Amino acid sequence: MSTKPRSEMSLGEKMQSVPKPILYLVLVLLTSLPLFKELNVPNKPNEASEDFYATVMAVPEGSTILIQSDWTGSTRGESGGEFESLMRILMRRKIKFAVYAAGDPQAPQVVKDSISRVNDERKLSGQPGYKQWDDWISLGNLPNAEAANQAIANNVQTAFPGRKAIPSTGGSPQDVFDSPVLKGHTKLSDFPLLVVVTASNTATIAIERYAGKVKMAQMVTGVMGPETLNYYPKQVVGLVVGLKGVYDIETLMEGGINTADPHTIKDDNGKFQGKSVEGFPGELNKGKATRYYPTLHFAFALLIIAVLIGNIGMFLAKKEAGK
Amino acid sequence: MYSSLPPPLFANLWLGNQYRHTGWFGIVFVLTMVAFVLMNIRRAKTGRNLYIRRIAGLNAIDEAIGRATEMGKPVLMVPGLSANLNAIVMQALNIFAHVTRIAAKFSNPILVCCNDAAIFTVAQEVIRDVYQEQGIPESFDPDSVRFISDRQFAFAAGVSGIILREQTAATFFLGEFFAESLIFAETANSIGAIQIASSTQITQTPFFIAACDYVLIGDEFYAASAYLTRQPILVGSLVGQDWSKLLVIVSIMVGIGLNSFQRINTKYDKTWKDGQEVDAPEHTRKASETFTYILLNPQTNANDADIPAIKLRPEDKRPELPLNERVTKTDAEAPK
Amino acid sequence: MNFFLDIPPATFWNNPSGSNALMIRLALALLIGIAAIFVLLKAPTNYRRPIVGVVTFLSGAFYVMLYLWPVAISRNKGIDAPRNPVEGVAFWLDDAVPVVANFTSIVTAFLLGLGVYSLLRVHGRKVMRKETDWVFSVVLLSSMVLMVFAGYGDWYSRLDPIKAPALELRENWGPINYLRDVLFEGMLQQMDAAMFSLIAFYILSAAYRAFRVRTIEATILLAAAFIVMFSFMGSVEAAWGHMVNPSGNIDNFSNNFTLTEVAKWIRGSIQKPAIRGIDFGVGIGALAMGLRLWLSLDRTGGKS
Amino acid sequence: MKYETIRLIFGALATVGLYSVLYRENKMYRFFEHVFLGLASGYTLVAVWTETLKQSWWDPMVGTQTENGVPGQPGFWAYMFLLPIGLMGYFVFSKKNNWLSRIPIGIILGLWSGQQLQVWWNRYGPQLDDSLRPIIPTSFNPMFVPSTKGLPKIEVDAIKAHVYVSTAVSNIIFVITLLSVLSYFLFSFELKAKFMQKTTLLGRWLLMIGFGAIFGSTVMMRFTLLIDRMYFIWVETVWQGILGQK
Repeated sequence: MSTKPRSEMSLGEKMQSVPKPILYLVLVLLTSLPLFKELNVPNKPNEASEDFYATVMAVPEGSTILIQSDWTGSTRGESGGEFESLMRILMRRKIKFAVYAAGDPQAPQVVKDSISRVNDERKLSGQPGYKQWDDWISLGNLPNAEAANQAIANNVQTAFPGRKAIPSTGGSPQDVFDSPVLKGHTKLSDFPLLVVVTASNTATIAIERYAGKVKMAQMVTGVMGPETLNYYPKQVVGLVVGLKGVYDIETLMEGGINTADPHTIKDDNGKFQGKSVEGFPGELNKGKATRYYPTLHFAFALLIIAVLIGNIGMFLAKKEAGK
Repeated sequence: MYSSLPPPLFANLWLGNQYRHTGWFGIVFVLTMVAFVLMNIRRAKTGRNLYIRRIAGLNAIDEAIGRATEMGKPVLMVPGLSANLNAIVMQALNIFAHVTRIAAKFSNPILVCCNDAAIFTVAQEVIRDVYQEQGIPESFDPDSVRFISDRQFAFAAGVSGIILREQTAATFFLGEFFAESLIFAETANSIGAIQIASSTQITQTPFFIAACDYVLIGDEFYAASAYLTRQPILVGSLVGQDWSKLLVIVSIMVGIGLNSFQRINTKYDKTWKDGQEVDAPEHTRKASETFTYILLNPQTNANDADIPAIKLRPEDKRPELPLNERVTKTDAEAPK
Repeated sequence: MNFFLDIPPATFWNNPSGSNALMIRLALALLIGIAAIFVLLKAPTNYRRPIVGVVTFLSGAFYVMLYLWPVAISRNKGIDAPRNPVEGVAFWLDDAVPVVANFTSIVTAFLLGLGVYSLLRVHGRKVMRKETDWVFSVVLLSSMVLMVFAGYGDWYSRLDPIKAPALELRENWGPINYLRDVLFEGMLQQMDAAMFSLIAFYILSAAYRAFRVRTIEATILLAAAFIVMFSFMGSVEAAWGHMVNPSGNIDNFSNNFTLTEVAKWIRGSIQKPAIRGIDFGVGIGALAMGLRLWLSLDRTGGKS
Repeated sequence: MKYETIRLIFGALATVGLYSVLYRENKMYRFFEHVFLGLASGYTLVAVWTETLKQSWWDPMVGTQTENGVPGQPGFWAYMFLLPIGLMGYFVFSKKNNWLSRIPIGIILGLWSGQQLQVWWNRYGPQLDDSLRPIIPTSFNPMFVPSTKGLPKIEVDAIKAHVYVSTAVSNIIFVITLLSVLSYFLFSFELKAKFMQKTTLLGRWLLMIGFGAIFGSTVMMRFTLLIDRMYFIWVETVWQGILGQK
């Protein structure tokens, strides 16, 4: 950073020292304005997202899966979209779920809010609502992720002692493990799938502690993608990473994993199987990602241009110095 | 998968083959590394002086503190945002103890910001020890070690506030940093402080690289205290860690060799099908049929009794508790 | 009277809730504990390190044992009796895990007072001495008190298991619930998000300042970053894809050069092993450090 | 004005207040920073009881009464011993007996350290396994992984059982990266040998590619959160909240 007044600077130096406030202002504009305009962006879902979608779609209807949800308002942008798209799929396929948080006391409340939001949009489109106790259960929060996962891996029921909820039929609160959702579920292997929706390193902790005791899929934020990718597909069968991942899922919910995809496999009777999975065409599949993804382009563009300007400036300055 | 498994190793060790669920190999591997570390600590204690290569970031510590002393501004240290007290924090505090020692010599003000009560407690302890050991306990200000907040971004806001108001001249961010890493780094950078940083969260390293003057990558962080203090115990354990890394390297090389060799060979051998041996259909080995795969993918679910390999034999059947002694699920809560 | 009442057998370790026996034992336990503190206060200096060492070792030993001891397979919890001592221990460990698992968070919770004490001291002093910005210390302390008040008030109003469900609906809220909602949902959560999103700005300025193609390393880093970012930009990705592979048939060899494929390849073949390489080292470092702490080999503070 | 709107406005104000630090450190930021810290520590003081001690200490210790048909649980009094242990931490400020505070610390550290043996293998064992990749192709024709377009499953399996030249090459690069990075982090060996120096240099370069890729995907997330904030301020608060548009 040169210290002389801008007036005396050469073009090269100017280009290298654009004042921060200006950069920031441009960023604000570029991330605000496009939000008011519907834009359509082509998309090619990546493998990890496809595997996630296929895994969730392969869970038999009516069975109960376990969800660990460790995100709060601060990562609403990514985790919120992830969780809601997951909810949409589960509710449409009538898959029951028990959701718990490992570490963050607010997570359960955030989850409840987002479930009720999805529920409302279902009611609007005339579908039946998803009832607590009958269709899903909140197991609340366990302090300290390491300990929590250690205990759950050991035995799910004893890990959540004295958790009670009011049956949908009303009356006094009863043990959640007597609910239609969790009846007869005691160990991790009783659940066909565990989905970890997280914005923190509880993703890794879960992998460390559960160690293949249950089939695990994860929905993580963009920043955790690279690290979590280490565990895909060995320890994590399906992986949704950040906004792009959510956009993938929303795309897949619309079109399914296309049977016209050359990579789909026919079995001996020529029936499509393997990766081909149907979607929910026509239903409300577009969520946060569809809204944000186009705007992301402008932010990226700004970053790239800023870096380019800086470098061009550097070369110009070098040239001038050479003269 | 189970059908292609050889008869279980350690099959009748104690009751049934319990080690099948963790796999004996993993345990042996870990214990070997443990042995390496302990062995080398012993070696180092017996006075053999062991070599450590130069680590760039660490030579900058003195420079940074010197700069702070010139400017008479405080040195800021943050031992990461670990959820609770663990070895990473302790490691960071070990390094900070060294930093404090130098700062104390020049009677330079320091600031340690903690995000957890337990971490705060240890930090108090460690930093005070340093001053006592330097023979100037009176110049230790208990308020120089602070608990800011245990909420990630409140902590971030608080610390960057401190950085901006105290105009810290040198900042040390060592330990477990997450998203907030760049908030600290850029704030400190904007006031032109010298920064030495490292995060055990690898995903944060690029941001420290972008914004800090010196970055310890990966386990240079663990090497640091050994490098700085040359304590035999630390040096020894560092050598032990290197041996363990070599163990990993070697086993990867061997494994790859084995794998590649097995994959190019056609498979004629027997497999296990519901308990007895049968001829396997001839084909090139699939990944799941290589020795390494079988070695490294033991049956991981101890609870699952449906797997023939670990189903209890009739004679293994457990007696049942008399009814009046049966316990409810909640009794597992009992401290035994 | 409920015949199906499902109370565990009374052992030495537990008594029915609210019974005098329980109260007496609780009191005794507390007394013994406090007595222990006074005994420890008298402990001669040269015993201190060993005492701490033993405590640390024992608490670590539990998990080490849990790892190394053969696990009881397909145990029917609460019904099966152990077949022999080995399995007896396995059962004991199995049952003890959920208890021990909570110790860390409980003990840390008790320590919280120290943290709060530090806060109060730093800011209390500022207010007392009217140091610069003491007003803001007042702001901090008062908003803290407010949150505590609202938080516990809200919690208390939800204690009753019968009334609690009603409070799910906002109509039934009292002022305390509203206050808590504004402070927590309205402000705290939003401030979290705000601080978090600040990073976006810092990334921009850091990238603009630092990402210059001066060295080979910087150039490599930059190139990789750009490819990945472009691969996230659906439109760019599509345009480029159309250029290298017009037919769009992913069986064409040229399909390997679409941004998605290239980025995928970089992640799979370079980023993944690179991170893994570092990660192995970090993991081993943690293992060694953990070992030294467990056996109290370290002199904390790294005294030289 | 609706309650939701008021809540939204509070949030928006706080957000803008914190953003103001981007221009320079100012009174407004200082105010919201301290509000933030106050609320956060206040919340911690609430959560420590309602979220931690109540459910994992108090309830199991005193047990629960049988109420409206829900069987009660007995109390396990031994939990009480944890309280004095916690109290020992408070000796940290005492000049003479601060060593007592090392006992609770010792317990916490011990519990953490003890888990590391198990954790190491759970976390890195599978990664080790995944790193053992065949580097000798089993089929040179075709050189690349052939398409499995509409093939019967058996043939697909047959195709997948092979290692193709392209796969082998990628695997070789994978392995070279992994090993050179690993060797970059060897500290106790003098890198006299030219070869070793070359490897570690290569290791560093490959690391940079890795970091670049990480940077790319992290940037995505950070920007997303900013976009979400902007959505919160402009759309949710101003557009829908204050202006009451849909």
